[in-house]
Amino acid sequence: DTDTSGGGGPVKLGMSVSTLNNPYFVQLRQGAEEEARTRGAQLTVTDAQNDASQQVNQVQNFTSQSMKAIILNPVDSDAAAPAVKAADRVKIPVIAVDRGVNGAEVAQTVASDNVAGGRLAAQELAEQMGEKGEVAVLEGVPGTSAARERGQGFTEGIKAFPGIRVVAQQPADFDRTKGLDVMTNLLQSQPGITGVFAQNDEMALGAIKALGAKAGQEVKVVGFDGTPDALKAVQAGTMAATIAQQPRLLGKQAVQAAIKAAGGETLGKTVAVPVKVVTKENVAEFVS
Amino acid sequence: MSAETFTRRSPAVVWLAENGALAALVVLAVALSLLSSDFLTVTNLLNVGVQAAVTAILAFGVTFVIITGGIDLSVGSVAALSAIVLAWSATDAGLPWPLATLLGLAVGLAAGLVNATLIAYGKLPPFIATLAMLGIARGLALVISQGSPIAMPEAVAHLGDTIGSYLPVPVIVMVVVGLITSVILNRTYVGRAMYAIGGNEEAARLSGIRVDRQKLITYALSGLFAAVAGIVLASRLASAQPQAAAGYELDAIAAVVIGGASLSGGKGRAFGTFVGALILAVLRNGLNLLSVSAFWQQVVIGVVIALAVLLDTLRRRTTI
Amino acid sequence: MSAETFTRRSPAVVWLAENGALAALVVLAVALSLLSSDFLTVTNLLNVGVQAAVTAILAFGVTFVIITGGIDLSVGSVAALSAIVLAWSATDAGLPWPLATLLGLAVGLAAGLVNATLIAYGKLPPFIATLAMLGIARGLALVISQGSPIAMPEAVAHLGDTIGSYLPVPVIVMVVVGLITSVILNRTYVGRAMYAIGGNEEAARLSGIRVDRQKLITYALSGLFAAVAGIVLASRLASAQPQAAAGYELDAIAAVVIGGASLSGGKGRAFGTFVGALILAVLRNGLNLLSVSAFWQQVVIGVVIALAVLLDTLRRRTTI
Amino acid sequence: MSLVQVRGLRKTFPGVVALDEVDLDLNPGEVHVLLGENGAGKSTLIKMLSGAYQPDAGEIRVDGEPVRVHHAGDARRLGIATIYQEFNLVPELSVAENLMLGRQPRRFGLLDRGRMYARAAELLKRVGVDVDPRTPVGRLGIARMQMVEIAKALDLNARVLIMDEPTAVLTTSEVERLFAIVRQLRDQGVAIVFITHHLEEIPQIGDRVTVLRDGRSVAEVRADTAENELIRLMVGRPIDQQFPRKRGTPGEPLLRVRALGRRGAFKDVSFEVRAGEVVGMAGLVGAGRTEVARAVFGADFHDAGEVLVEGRRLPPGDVSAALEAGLGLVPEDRKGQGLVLGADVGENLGLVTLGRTSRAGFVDRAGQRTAAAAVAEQLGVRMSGLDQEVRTLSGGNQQKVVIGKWLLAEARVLVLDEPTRGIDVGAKVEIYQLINSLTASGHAVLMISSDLPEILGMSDRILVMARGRLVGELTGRAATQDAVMALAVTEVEDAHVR
Ligand SMILES: Nc1ncnc2c1ncn2[C@@H]1O[C@H](COP(=O)(O)OP(=O)(O)OP(=O)(O)O)[C@@H](O)[C@H]1O
Ligand SMILES: Nc1ncnc2c1ncn2[C@@H]1O[C@H](COP(=O)(O)OP(=O)(O)OP(=O)(O)O)[C@@H](O)[C@H]1O
Ligand SMILES: [Mg+2]
Ligand SMILES: [Mg+2]
Repeated sequence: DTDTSGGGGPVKLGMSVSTLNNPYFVQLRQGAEEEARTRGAQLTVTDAQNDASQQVNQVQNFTSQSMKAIILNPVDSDAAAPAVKAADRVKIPVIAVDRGVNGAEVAQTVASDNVAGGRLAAQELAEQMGEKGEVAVLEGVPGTSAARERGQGFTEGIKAFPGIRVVAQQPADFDRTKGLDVMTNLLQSQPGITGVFAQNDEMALGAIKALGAKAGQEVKVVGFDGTPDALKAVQAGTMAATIAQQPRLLGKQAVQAAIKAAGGETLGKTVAVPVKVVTKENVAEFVS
Repeated sequence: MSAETFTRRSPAVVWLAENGALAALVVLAVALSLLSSDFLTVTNLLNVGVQAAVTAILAFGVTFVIITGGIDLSVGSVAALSAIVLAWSATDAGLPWPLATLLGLAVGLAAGLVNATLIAYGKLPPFIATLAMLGIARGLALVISQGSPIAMPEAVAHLGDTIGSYLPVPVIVMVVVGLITSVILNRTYVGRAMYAIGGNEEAARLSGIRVDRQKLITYALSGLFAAVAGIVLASRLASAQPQAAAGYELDAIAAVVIGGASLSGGKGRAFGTFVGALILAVLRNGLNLLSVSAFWQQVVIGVVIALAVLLDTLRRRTTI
Repeated sequence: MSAETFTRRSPAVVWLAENGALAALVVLAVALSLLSSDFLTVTNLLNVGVQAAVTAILAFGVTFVIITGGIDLSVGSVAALSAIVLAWSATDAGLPWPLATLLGLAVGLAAGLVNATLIAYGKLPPFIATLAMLGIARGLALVISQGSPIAMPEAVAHLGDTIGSYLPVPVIVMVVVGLITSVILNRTYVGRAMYAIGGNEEAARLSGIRVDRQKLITYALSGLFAAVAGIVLASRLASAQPQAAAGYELDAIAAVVIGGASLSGGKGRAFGTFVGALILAVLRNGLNLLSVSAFWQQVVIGVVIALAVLLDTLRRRTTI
Repeated sequence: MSLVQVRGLRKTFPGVVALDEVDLDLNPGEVHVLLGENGAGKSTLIKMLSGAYQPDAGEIRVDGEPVRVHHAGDARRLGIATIYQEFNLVPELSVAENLMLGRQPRRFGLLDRGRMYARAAELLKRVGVDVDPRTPVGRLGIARMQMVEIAKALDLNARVLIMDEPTAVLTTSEVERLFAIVRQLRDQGVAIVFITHHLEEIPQIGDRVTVLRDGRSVAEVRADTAENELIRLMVGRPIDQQFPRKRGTPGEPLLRVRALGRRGAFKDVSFEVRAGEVVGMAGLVGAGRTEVARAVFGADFHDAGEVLVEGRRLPPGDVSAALEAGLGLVPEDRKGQGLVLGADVGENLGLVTLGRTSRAGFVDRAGQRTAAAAVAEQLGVRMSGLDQEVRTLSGGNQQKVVIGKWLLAEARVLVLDEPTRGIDVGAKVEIYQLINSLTASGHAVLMISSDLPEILGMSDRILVMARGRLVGELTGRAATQDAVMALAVTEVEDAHVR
């Protein structure tokens, strides 16, 4: 089926976000939408609700809407391949954002490396703990790539510090309430904990709630994503640090790349949006 | 005919219907206190109480619905929506918190009434009507909050606090709501009508019970309780999350059924539901204390739920 | 006597029971093709078909269960587990793919049999038994895969392909499974027994139907179909995901009920279920085409599901 | 030697000894009547022959061989077919499929609908029911359901045919047809167990009678034994008068029904019932009496005419209004519409008064309990206590509970649809006396019944319906069996057909 919007109109872009249940991706979308508005592109955003197959469906639907380019924020790097191939068949360029795609060629990957982020988190936490003590890890939804990669990065990173022992790893499903409950329970079995790594800010904020006065004092909590609430917590000193992925920037650059690709330009394989460690010192730069 | 034996039995049945679940809870608690020295401490038990609160409050509301032979899948979403509306109207719309709270509760009530109208007058199967509401309420919560959490007004957030060091407000709320539920079910016309409708809707109708009106009340109560649960949940976090309580409906229903209610209606008790909710909370708490791996936790939860109810059914069969 | 009035009426009822949903689907499709020029294109309709496939296959299995008056919440997890087992045994354990596939299907069958045993012999409420299996199967999928996706064997992954440019394999599988379902329900002893059990279990038993044995078969079929759905799903993604099909059970049940089945048992049809699954897929597809904002989508889906079934019930009431 | 021998059979339910030391002999070509009060254990006994229950002690011999009947399949293999007291039909399934449930004809393992419908048509013809085999059973009147049950049992060509109160819901004409079938089977050498509470049927159809009392077999006598003797055996005391109707002078009309009608069910039905009066309503099955009764009570809508209670017009299809006006309905389907089976006796008795005795939304439990206890006492409900689950009461006692519900509610006008269906002579007389005391205290009673002697014996006036229309009224001398039947079969334009 051929172009229905007519070449003259605004560039039609489709964007499938892995989930909007999480402020981080909400910001990603906002960044993208702002950029699209300034560039006068017509951006359609769908929510895959963390369901890889629903994401494939959405990309298919984009193809039948004859989008000029598709921005894909994979639910899962491996499972995204068929979606990309589907777009390929009808010659629509795909930009991967925040997560790469395994087993298929995309025009460009705009990402900030989760594994690297995990390592940074390990480093920062270790330093703030004085390179010794007991750490608890709050894991995301088991089986999701974010949980996997951040966990992997952290485990690698923490190895460098023999003084630090990971005494508990429990799932809190990226959810603030669960973060609160699980942390509360862990405090019973592991009262000696002096450090917490939460695989996203939501869980970190829950953990901080559970720690109460201890948060930021005896116990250091490091989160991931750099959501507004988290930045506030860092400012307040209750959160030791968060790994800011600058989701807005990710969204912005993804749209720029998409517009270029739609125009037929060939792009560099990857654009790495740096992950930054946000601490009390530099938090000011991030709160806009 | 040996009449007196009957009188001896019938309370026994009642006792079992509740206490199959209670027995399971006791077994579970004993096992955990043997496995982990941290389980049987005052603080930890209080934690369990707090963690059971939200599910329990939701489940109390669902108990009404299940007794009438219906089902309510929307409670989780409605809880989130109510909390969001409260936080939003207090923060962004700048309403005074008491008004905002009333608004939040009203939203829950309204959602329940919509469910009931679709079911009683639209003749939709409860499963469908409340499944629709599950999507609608969640969607509205996201729309209003634009997908980001909203801070709860200070005054309300105290619902999440602990008075002194041994009196968590969520537990108090849970107990109060539980008592209210028990009174409604056992002592009020509305409650007795629920049992009659669940037991035999036609007979109830022919006995002059206004079935449709009663259903309206039933689902309204469920919605209202969901709102309370949502507000307590948000208060614990001091922030209302658009995704809060996602999937809690299954926990709530499970609590009710573990508590001895039957999804075909006519049976169910506040106390049983309470025990059911505790079983789930104790289980999750225990798994954390024993730091069971993330992957295995779901398996264990599944197995224990099955065993808990199995214990109940087996006892009932062997005794009768 | 009024015999002939019945003959005139009862086929009409049957017709409506199915076509209330069908009507809703038509209305929906017409509306969408007016709203979006992209909807009524061959490729898009094929997409819809593919996107409906997995839900439909799951729903066909659930149809059996619901007709007997039961419910199966475990199908989503079982689908994921089967696919993981297949991929794992083919990749890590190095089994030849045909064997691996058989193993995957066997797992689904086994899960169904466990459900049935708990229900028929353990006398667990289906809701609880299958809720437990929901957790267990998901957990095992995670344990086996260690939480990471596993690549599907090439040969099997073709199940996700499109033959030529107009023959998607998932659609073929869906149609075949649907026909099998229809034959089982209408023409086989097992199928008729399902209706009898759902309609009046005691009557079925006293008429010499081995109720327990039939339930065993029913849930086994549901598990087997879930395995098929899981394998098709994984093939579409060329990789088996431990988190695949999470929450699909509600979609599947919704499809069955939208299709005119009653959760109290005794009613339900393969065709109705098929239509139900299509309604859900068309809806999601349409919302994407119309680029409805993600937050509003859930609201719209909820509203449309309610309306679809409402249309059905209203028609039925006005006609009879 | 007898075909089936039952020796020392015992069955207990939690807390009840339903049967103890029961013997029974069934011979080919013989109709063996089981007689006993409600709750005597008749159904329990036959349920152990049919595999529905397992005995706790004693043995069952077929052809002299001791057998264990674990489930319906075993019974079928032994050639035992059973018509249960409770309906065992699947409402959603067609008549044909119900007739052959679990034995549907198949070709290549696939259901053969053609053959199924053909066979069903034959069976229905044999029992003289004209209904399309494809009709969902749920849409039949209760009497036709019973005929379907009978046809279902016939299809098994059993050597032993057990019938638990098959005539309870039938009108004279169907009973005649049934008896013809039974005699025919008997002559073919089938052994038949026949349970009934209609004593007059025993000499007509029976050969031998086994009397059960409180779960024990107290006597085996010939079927031509005098009624009073049978009564004495089953109840333990003689009953002097079976229809103790005391007629008073009727007062002012309490219930007025004017030109009532609903398309497809009944047409311009007009009558009135006066205070202190019992008006009987007779007719063949499917005459539409139940529909009329339900419409009068507001359980169904009517689209023509009006219903007035003490001069006040009732809104159509509004039960609560009818109730407040002082109307009460005892439905023909006790289990399906009269009782909450899972609830206890007290709950069921108090169901109607639950609302009006509540204060500020709170129910008056103590008050309800004492009131219920009083009524249960007055009706002599056979129970262990108010907290016994109604499900476990015997049929007769369940009916007493349904009636008691309305006594508690002090309804001034009672509509009784088949009030003594499945109730033993003793209990029947109690209910008749109840009706007497009600009318004596100024209540009005409309009694639908398919039991002609009852209609004749108990009513002051008799209305006769046929094909959804009121075809006549009979009083005093004019009211005879023949007169009623003559009216019941009058040819009128059928109000059922739309
Ligand atoms: N499932 C059960 N659980 C407990 N008690 C039961 C059960 N079924 C029957 N009973 C008791 O067993 C006794 C015999 O019941 P049964 O139904 O055999 O009487 P019946 O002679 O058939 O009475 P009817 O003439 O009213 O049918 C009664 O006291 C009844 O309450
Ligand atoms: N649920 C129903 N739907 C449609 N028609 C029905 C239904 N129930 C009964 N009928 C038909 O309506 C007519 C009246 O049936 P019904 O059994 O109520 O008559 P009745 O005079 O009350 O018979 P009974 O002697 O059983 O009380 C019959 O033709 C019957 O087949
Ligand atoms: Mg009986
Ligand atoms: Mg009738």
